[in-house]
This record gives sequence, structure tokens and C-alpha cells, in this order.
Amino acid sequence: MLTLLPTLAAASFLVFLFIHLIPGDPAAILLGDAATPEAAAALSKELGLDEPLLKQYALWLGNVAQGDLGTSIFFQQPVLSVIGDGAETSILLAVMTMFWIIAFGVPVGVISAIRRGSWIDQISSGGAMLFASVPTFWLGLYLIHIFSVGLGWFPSSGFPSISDDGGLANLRYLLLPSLTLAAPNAALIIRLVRASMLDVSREDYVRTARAKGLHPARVAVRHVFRNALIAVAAAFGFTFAALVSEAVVTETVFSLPGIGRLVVQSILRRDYPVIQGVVLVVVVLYMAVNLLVDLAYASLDPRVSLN
Amino acid sequence: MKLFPKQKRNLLAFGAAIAMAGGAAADGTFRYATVGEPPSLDQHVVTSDLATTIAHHMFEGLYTFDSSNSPRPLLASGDSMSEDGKSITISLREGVLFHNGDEMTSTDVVASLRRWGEHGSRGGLLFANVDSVSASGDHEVTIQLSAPFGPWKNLLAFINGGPAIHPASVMEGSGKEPIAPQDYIGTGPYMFSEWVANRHVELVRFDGYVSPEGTPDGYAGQRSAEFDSLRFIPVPDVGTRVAGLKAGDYDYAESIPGDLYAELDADESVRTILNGSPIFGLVFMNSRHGPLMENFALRRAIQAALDKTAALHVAIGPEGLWRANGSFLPEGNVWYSENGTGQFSLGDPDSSRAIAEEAGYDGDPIKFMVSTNYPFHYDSAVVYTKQLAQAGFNIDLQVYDWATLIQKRAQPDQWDLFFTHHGFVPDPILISVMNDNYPGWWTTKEKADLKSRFTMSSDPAERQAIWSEIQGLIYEQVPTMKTGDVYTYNIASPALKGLGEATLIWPHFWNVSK
Amino acid sequence: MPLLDVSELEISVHSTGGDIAVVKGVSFQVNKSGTIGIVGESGCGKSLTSLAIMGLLDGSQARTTGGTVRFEGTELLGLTMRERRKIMGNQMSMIFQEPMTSLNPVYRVGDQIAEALRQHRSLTRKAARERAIELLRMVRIPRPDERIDCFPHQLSGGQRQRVMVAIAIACEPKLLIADEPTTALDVTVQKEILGLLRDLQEQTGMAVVLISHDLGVVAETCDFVAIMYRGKIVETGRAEDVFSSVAHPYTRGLLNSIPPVDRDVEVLNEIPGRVPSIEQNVPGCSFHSRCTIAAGICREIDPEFSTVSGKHEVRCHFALGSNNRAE
Amino acid sequence: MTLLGSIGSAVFGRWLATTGLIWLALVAISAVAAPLIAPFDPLEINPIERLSEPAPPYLFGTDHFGRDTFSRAVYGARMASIIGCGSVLVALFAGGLCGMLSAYFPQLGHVLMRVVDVLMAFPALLLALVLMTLLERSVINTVIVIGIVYAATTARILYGMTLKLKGEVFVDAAICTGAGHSSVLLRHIFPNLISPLLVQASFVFAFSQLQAAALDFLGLGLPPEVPSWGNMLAEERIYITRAPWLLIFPGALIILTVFSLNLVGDAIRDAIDPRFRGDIAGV
Repeated sequence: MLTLLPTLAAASFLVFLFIHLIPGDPAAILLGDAATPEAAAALSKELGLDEPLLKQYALWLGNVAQGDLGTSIFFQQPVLSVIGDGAETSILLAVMTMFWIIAFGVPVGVISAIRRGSWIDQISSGGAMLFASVPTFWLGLYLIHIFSVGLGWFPSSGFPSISDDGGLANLRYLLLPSLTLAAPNAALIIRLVRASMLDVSREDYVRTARAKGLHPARVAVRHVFRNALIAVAAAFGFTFAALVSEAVVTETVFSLPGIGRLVVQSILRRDYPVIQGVVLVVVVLYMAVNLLVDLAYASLDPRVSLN
Repeated sequence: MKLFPKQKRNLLAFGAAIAMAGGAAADGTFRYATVGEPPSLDQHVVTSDLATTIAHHMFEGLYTFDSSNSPRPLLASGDSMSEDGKSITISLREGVLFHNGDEMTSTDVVASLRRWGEHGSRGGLLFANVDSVSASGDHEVTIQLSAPFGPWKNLLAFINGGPAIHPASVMEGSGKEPIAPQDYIGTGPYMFSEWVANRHVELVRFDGYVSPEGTPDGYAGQRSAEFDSLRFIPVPDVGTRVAGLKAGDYDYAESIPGDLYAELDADESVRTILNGSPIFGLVFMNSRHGPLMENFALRRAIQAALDKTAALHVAIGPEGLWRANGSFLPEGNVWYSENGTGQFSLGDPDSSRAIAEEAGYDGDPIKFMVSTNYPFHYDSAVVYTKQLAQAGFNIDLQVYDWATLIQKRAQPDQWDLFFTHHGFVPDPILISVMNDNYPGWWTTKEKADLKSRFTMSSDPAERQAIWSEIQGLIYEQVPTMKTGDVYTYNIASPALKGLGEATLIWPHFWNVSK
Repeated sequence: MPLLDVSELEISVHSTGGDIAVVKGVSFQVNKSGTIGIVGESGCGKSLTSLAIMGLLDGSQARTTGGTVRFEGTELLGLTMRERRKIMGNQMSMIFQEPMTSLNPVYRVGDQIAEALRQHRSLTRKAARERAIELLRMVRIPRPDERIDCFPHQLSGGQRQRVMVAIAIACEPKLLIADEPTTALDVTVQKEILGLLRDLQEQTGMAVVLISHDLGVVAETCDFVAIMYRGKIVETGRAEDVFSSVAHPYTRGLLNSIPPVDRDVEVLNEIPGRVPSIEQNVPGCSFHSRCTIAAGICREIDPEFSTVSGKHEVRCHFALGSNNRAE
Repeated sequence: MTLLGSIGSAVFGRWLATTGLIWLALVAISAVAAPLIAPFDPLEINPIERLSEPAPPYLFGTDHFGRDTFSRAVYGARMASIIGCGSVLVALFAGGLCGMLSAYFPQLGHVLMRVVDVLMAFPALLLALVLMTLLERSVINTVIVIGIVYAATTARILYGMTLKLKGEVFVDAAICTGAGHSSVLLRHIFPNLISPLLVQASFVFAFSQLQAAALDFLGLGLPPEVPSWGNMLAEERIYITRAPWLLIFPGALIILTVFSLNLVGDAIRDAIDPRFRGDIAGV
């Protein structure tokens, strides 16, 4: 984990540099159109945004080392609590999405590998590829249009916290978004599961298993699928990164108060501390997920040992 | 950081809850879909219309406007002016409580006015002419002017970037930086509850509210909070706002595109509410730098090339929602004037070309900045660029996001034209082009003369006449070009009771229930 | 009645140009406790034949298109998969060429042995484990009670092949098919495994079908031998008969290409030419293009079996050592 | 069989992949001959005809500027091709070179692959968002940003493959016979990477379409006046009920194109050297 620190430091510095190079002054945005440039400049100074970049970075880094991500310029609230609130939405969305991906992607992939060439395989493989080809926002727009506005089955947008009135029932707000987000990723998992199942089924040890007279279902599950899982687990790191990316779009379409939309809006209003905070959190999260993937990998494959 | 609910429920309960789901919102909560997250709600410094839409439920000023846009007392109970027109005494309503339970006194008012005067966005307009503000009694304040100043009451009544009254304790030590949410203490019918970044701003009913008397008229008169809470939920995507209102997830959604008007107006499940006061686009010209600086003829050439009607048609859509009106304030308003409006929308490329040639235009590129954050800016700018090209202008259309545009427009060497829009204001002094420091920096001698006459006078008829002259000067020197009136509209759930046919400037939800 | 009776077996593979028969008219028998060696170069169809007998042909690529395979009098090709699985790994089992990849890398070897046991015998987990240790001991793996918990990658190639043997004999099969069991191993380990197989055969009385490209191995181990070339058996007979009087030029070629153990040679005698592609339709004797003694007839007529002596049969117009040998 | 021959037979062996290839050919033709095919100027504003339903002469209707959607769609094919080819070039050149050299020169690789790690730690769209806000909206910037995003994944994949190849006998043999670094890389390693690069190219092409559309949707992609399918969707998305054709046609075009690319990419992948099966995840 320590070797990741330089990566993290480099990433945070790059982001810091990039976002401060973007033209735009948060003070001017805060004050609105009617404010004069002089007023904006004065506020900017008061916020310490006129200091040299390196000094600002050093200050920020020092605070981060003490667990303080700073204060949002726009919200005048601690960045940690701003992100924390967005994280509830994003994490729940990610968990629900992962649920769909696994619940749909894995069984369909397994079945289409087992019934290779059958109509089930043709439909699910073709369907998977088709879903992987749909822009998420387009899919989202139509899901809202059909299922919220048209049929009234699900809420269209927003997400009240599950600590709000309604409690866990509020998760229904995440149904359409998570399905939207799951569609292309489940499609990728279907293809991956199918491909690795087919790869594994060519292995000699699968022949050995069949030679024992095992039922084909047992061969498929205990021998083929169990080994295919290794490759699939490795891909979940990728899937996570893809999820975070696509969550930005999905949260925008469904107007979800998650960190994806937060970061887009923060970039638009140049809320530097929030952007930096989100990027830091996402990168740390990504590394954590990769670590988990490595752990999962090691527990799935006895040949891999963790150093 | 609250990630998970306090109440622990098992999955069984979750299943049951999902089953009974659907429109299970609390009746006492009013849900308003906003175009985005408001910046700070501090009315002194922030001029965003969205911020005011939320904030004027909790912050009140000394005056407010009635439906004819005339100032009426709100926290004030009356006022008197000295003979020389330089001393204003305002008496305050007694027994008005702040949300923290303290009674409002002249100390609070003086502290609020002073901070607004020093740091407020529009405070300088008034305070340039103010010698002192002092408490002349527990419920009386006196404003000493250096010279008579006509628009004082309009400025005190205009809450956007205006003098909201806060407790003196909050004002103490607050400067340019907006006050923090925990210090949002006002006197309004709703009080601040929470601002969950990215999720919503919530106001709750203030039970200790002391309402002004009188029949509701515009923002004036009796106010009563009917909802338990008001929630302002950022829904930046307009399609989602419309879908969400139709699906019953919001009670009210703002800023809906004109092209959807006919469809939504015909929809039984949606109520459309026009804004009574139009907003208008402005194309500013750079008076400090570049080819347009002081070249009024060239500016008039540009003005002559534009057919504003075509742009309004493309950018807004149905004809009921826009008016190709050259007067800065709409017809029917006391400030309406037709002076200069003959130049408003000539759409004449040939005469434009001729004037430009005479003005010495040699095909230098003219940098035109526009932002895509507001589709109607962008759409209009595209049409204008086309029209200007037909008249022989070499327009370099530069498309930025709003934040970049604001940054760039502050630098005189970065641009020649930029597009923005202006909300309705009850007094022309509040129009941005009147501010010498506003980008564009229109500071000609003619303007200065007229402006000082305009502010010195307190006689309404005289002021209207002077404004008409100023408008004529604007069409002559062209510091900015008005692009026409746009009547934005909002949509609401038909279940809401007490909404007027149209909103005045910002929608308000006291006296509204469902 | 022979334990295994293969008769006129034909196997076809699917290709874009239609089905191609890659194994044609293969017939042989294995008696109880008998050993037969099937020899040929790679691609001659010997592995397909063994997989067909076992019932492991992957239907999408290759399938049996003719002939019969009788095991203890039962016609296997007519059985449902469900019925065949009852025989597979039970009365008939198989070990494969690649010990490095034939064991599932994610399971402990004990579990993989136990899996075969529990499939066909109702054993408790504990009993299966004890039996697995016993089997490991039978295949001469040292400290079997420890090795049983090893993963395959922790074992050497020879040990893995021993584990494969343990899996194969777990249910005391009547027939063991060994497909090139020693090809991938060191020479010394080869000897040990072959010795192990022979000893196990003596102990349990099972019959063995040994598939190999190595005549030497077969000569040492088998009492019966069949030589395959391009999907057909070209020479068959008791091992001592075949090796003492080689009748087919191909068998001769194979024998000549074995380096003699007792003297140094400068040049090894290779069979000239290449095996024609399986998709190529070769008229006449399929070996004629590489045969040193081929004549006109060889290009036109595919020879039938002719008896050399006793059970020693050969497919050649000019069988070596017979009277009609061409000059 | 030659590389092209085997790809050809792989593609033509499947009717779906063949259909995909035909569609891609149509897109390519539209891209090249857009001015000949499009009946109108894609930028011509015509307020009177705004929001017309699909009917001759406006095959796909008109948008809120009164521009012909069909002509914009045709020019959109041109944008799609430019974005796709550009991203592929950037990703494969930068990523491929980086991956190959890193694997071949371990010291260099130690540094370069760290950089790739940093890039990989950013979710693609987040990186693109920051870069696009920084660089301003333009076609070339969009291409560079998307290219960089996929350069990282390409570098990873090629790194692994080159390492694998480096261990193969023929490379050792070449080194033993005294071949220089450039000769080994160019003559011995690179030719073996061509077919996997081709597969990677088809997937980068496909993903770049979706990525560009997402950027357009967020208002951070191509300049808004550029007629791209993503911009058409982004700009007209409020008309989902008022003028449904404005969303259906560009959406269908994106889906069909990406779908075709995936089909063809899959077919090629199945046709190439099985040595790399599984190395190309299509990401």
C-alpha cells in the first residue's frame, strides 16, 4: 500500500495544477452576474485564491495530511461533509449497480457459455453487445420517459437520503439509475464471463473432470466457472473505474446528489477544494478497490501469493 | 458524515416499503426543482436569482414590491423625508422576531445596512450618496444622504443583492465573504433548516413569524407559511425537471424551455406559470479596448445588422413567450420608453455594411464570447453571428463555460462582445450597464451627466423623462444591445393552491399550500 | 468375450467443407487384464480414438459417425450420456498426456481424488479422504497424508501424473486408457510411471489401453499393439510378433527412427516426407507418398488387411517379409 | 493464410459481423462524401422550418434552429470518423510505444508504467472532464483527451504482450545473432503485435464514440456548433416528447455504429493469434 503513496501524490498534484490552470474565478461565480470584477477580485483575495499556486498546494497538502480536506468555496461547508453526503448516494448506486451486474451478468454469461451456439447464446451475446453500444445518457433519458413519466412506476430523479423520511424505501429512487448504469457494464461482464468460461472449458483439467463422470452442471460450476471467476475478478477493477466514469453521466441525467454530479458541477463553478477532494477520494477508492481485487484474486487462485 | 440511517430496518421491511412506494412524499413538504445549486444565500453580496428565490422566504428587507412594482413597507412601518430631501427617517415594525427568537431593533437594521453598504453587491449604488446611517430610536433609523437620491426606496426594496435585515450579532465582523449557512438568521415566514450540499436546501416554517398586515399584493401584505418545509432541490438537467414534475417528484420546476410551452400548457397534469416580469438578453460591447472602443459608428453598424426577432424565434420558440421590445423595461411599466427603439431590430445588412465601411471597419476579427450554460444565449449568438457575417463582419464566436466567460470578460483585451442576460429590475439604476465598473466599462461623459441628474432627482416624472434620454443614448453609443424580452415560465403541480397566474420577479411560496 | 471390442470405428470432424472422417474402420479388442498399445505420429487419430471410447469427444468438433464400441458386451455408442457417465471414471477411466495442466489448479489434490470417489461411491467426506490417502500411497507419493492437502502447483510433474493415476484408479476401473502418459516427463520419471502402471495392473487386474507415439515404450509394456497412420490401423498383432517381423514400411520407419541404445550412430533414419493434411483426399494407400517401396498400385488401391501370421495383420500391398515383396 | 485473409474470412463467416462491416462502410462513405450526400448545409439556420417532422425534403426532420437533421447526421458520420480515427491514432501510438518500450527496456518501463498507473487511477471520464475544461472545447482537444485516456489501457495491454514476446525463443534468437534493439523491436516484436493492435483499435474506436457522446452530453466535448451525433443528442435532448426524431435518429446512429464496431472487433479477435486470447479484454 505504501508504494501507492507516490502515485497518489503525483495524481493530486496533477489535478491541483490542472484545475488551477482552468480560467475562471470561483469568487466571481459566487457573487453573480451583477457583481463587478473589482468586487470579485476582493473576495478572491479574501479567500486566499491570489496566493502563489505552490503555496496553495503546500497548504492544502499539509491540511490533507491532517485529515482536513478544506472548505468548499461555494457551499462554505467542510469538503469532507460535502463529499460524505454525495458518497452515500454514489456508494448505494454503485452497490445496487454491482448487484444487477452480478445478478444478471454472471448467470447469463455462464448459460450462454454452456449453451454455446444455441439461440440463448446468440440472443444474450448479441444483446450484451448491443447494450454495451448504447450511450448511457440516452438510455437513461428513455427509461425516465417510459417508466417514470409514462407508466409512473418509479421516481424520475433525485434521491432523498435513506436517513430521510421513507428510509430504505428511498432506494427505489436508485432503481432506474442503477439499471441504466448496469446495462453496459453487465453487458461487458456477460461477454467476459462467457469468453473466460469458453477459454477455461478448453483446459485439460476440465477434460479430467469430465473423465471422472461428473454431471455437466457440476463440471460447469465447480471446474469451469470457478476458474473463469479468476479472470472475471481481475476485470472488476476495470468495471469499477468504468462505473465511476459513467456515474458522472447517470447522476447528471437522473439528477442524483452523488459525487459524480458534484464533481461536474464543482468543475463548472471552479470549487477547487471540492474537485481536489473528490479526485483524492476517488483515486483512493480506486486503489482500495484494486487492492480488494488483488485480495480476491489471491483467494480465488492458490497460485497467486500476496507479498 | 452520515452515510447510513439511524433507524435500522431489515430487508423484509425494505421489501414491504418498496411495495408501497410511489408518491409517498410528506404532504407538508414543498419540493422545488431548481436549475442548479444556489451560491451562498447571503442576499447582501449574492445577486443570483436562484439564491433570491430561496432566500426571500427567510430574509426580509425594510421594503418590498407590490404587484405594480411599487415599493411598500415590509419590516418598516413608515418613513419620512426631510425638506431638503437629504434625511430619511424610517420607523420599524415592533415585535418582529428573528429566527433565533430575538426581537428586531434598530441596532440590527443599522448593522445590516452598513454591511450592505460597504460590502453588498448593490449597496454601493445607494451608499455612494449616504453620509451616515444611525439608530434614532429602538425602532427607528435615520439615513443621512449627501445629496437627494431618488431611487433609495427601490434600492432598499430590491432584495436581490439588497439589504436583507440580519441580527447585529451576525453582521458583526462579516465582510466581503458571504455569511455561512449557520448564520442564516432572518425574519421571514420560513427559516433555514439545512443545506445538504448537492442534495437540497431546506427551509422550515418559522412559528414565531410576525406578518405584516394587509391583503397580499405582489410581495406585500400578509404572509403565511402553509408548508412544514420548503425544499429546493438542484435538478440541472431541464429534461429531468420536466419529467420529474410530470412524474410527481417535484411540485414546482423552474426555467422551462419555450418550445415545450404548448405541450405542457395543454397537459392536464401540469400547470404553467409565466413570469410576469421578463428577463432580457444583453450583448455588451467593450468600451475600454479593441476595435469597438469609442467607435460608436461601428457599434451602430453592428446594431443595424441584427434582426432580433429571428434570434428570439430560434432561441425561445413560441411567440407568446418573447417580445421584440426595444425598451429596457416592458410595456405597461412606468419606465417604458420608445426613445431609440427604432434602432432595436433593423436587420439591415446593407446599411450596416455601409455604416461599417464609413466607420473604418477593415475586416478585423471581432471576438464574441458566449456561454453554453444558457442555451438561449448560445442560440441567439449563433443567429447573430450569421447575420453579422452577412453584413460583412468577421465574427470570431468564442464559446466558453460560464465561469470562464466571467473571468475573461473582466480582462479588457480578451473580448469585443459578450452575451449575458439581465433579470427584471424595478428601477433602471439597477441595470448593469448603468454601473461604470461592470465589464464593458461604459463611462462616457454623456452618460455621467445623465446618470447624475437621474439619481439626484426624486420626482418620478422627471426621473422617467431622464431615463428615456439615457435609453436614447444607449441606442446611440451602444454600450450594450438589448436582445428582446423573454417571458420565462415555470411549471407547477395542479395540486398547489394559492399560486398566482404569474410570478412577479421570483416565485414565492408563502400563502401557498397543497 | 473381450472386455473392450472396438469395431469399424469412424470419427469425423466438422469443417467448413463438410464432415471429414479422420478415423476410419478402426477395430481392435482388449481382453480382461490385457494391454494394448496404440502407436502413431501425432495427428494420426489415436487420441481421438481413445476419447471416443471414453465418451469424451466434444460433439461440436468431432463425433463418432460409425462402428461400435462394446464394453463388457454393452454397446457404448448407443448409451445416453447419463448412462455413460456411470461408466466413466468408474469402470473405465483415463489419464492424459499433460500432467501439468490436467489437474484443476484451484483445488487441493485430495479433493480432486475424492471428487472421483464420491461421484461413484457413496462415501463420507472422511472416508473419501482416507481412501484418497491410501490411493496416494498406492501411486507411491511420499508422505501422502501431507501431500493430500497440496495444490497441484506445489507438486512436480511426475507427482502430478501420479495424482492423475490415483484419480483414474480411484474406483478400481476395469479399463484404464492412458493417453501418452509419460510424454511430457523426464526419462527417469517416465520409467517410474510406466513401472507404476505395470505394478498397478498386476495388483488390480485392470486392462490398459496405452496410447503412445513411442514404439519403445509400447514394446516394453504391451502384449498387443496397433500401429495407426492417418486414421487407420496399418498393422496390428501381438507385440512380439509385430516387433520380430515388421510387415508395414511405416512401422519399419518408426522403428528405424528410434536411436539404438547400444551404439552411436551418425544419422538417424527418418521417414521421408510429411504426413499429408487430413483434409487432403489421398487415393490409394495413404502412406504411398512417403513410402520407399511404393509402386503404381499403391497410388490407386487402398490395401485391405492381410494376415502375416496368426493375429498379426497388415495393410500393405507389399507387406515386408512376405512373399510378394517388390524388388 | 495472410492476416487480411484470416480477418476477412472471420468477418464474412458471420452474417452479423458482415452487416456491421457494411454499416461501417456506409459510415465511412458518408464521412468522405458528406457534401455530396447531404441535401442541405448542416449549419444553415432556417427559423421558419424549425422542428419540422421527418418528411421530404427533411428526411430526419429539422432541429430547433431549423437545420436539416439528415444533413447533420451525414456530417456527424464525418465527426465520428475523425474522433474515432484520431483517438485510435493517439491511443495506439502513444500507448503502444509506451507499452512496448517499457517492456523492452525495464528501467524505462519502471518510470513510464508508473505514469500509466497514475493515469489509470483516474476514472476515464473524470480525467477527460478536467482536461476538457482546461483545454477548451475543440475537435483536436477532444481527440487528444479521449486518446490519452485509452493510451493508458493500450500501454498496459501492449506492455504485457511485449513482455510475453520478449520471452519467446525467436526474440532470443534474434538477439543472439546480434540484432540491434531497433531491429528486434521493429522486425521481430512489432509484427507480432499488429493483429492485437488491430483489435484494440476497433475497441478504442467504439469506446471513443461513447466517450465523445458523453462529453458532448456534459457540454464538455466538441464545440456546440460542430454537427456530431453526440452534440445533436445533447442539444436537442429536451425535445424528447416535442420532437422525438431529434433523439431517435442520432441515438440510433451511435448505437448502430458502436455495435458494428464491436461485432467486427470481436470477429477479428477470434481470428487472430490465439496466443493473446484473453489479453485483450476489449477495454
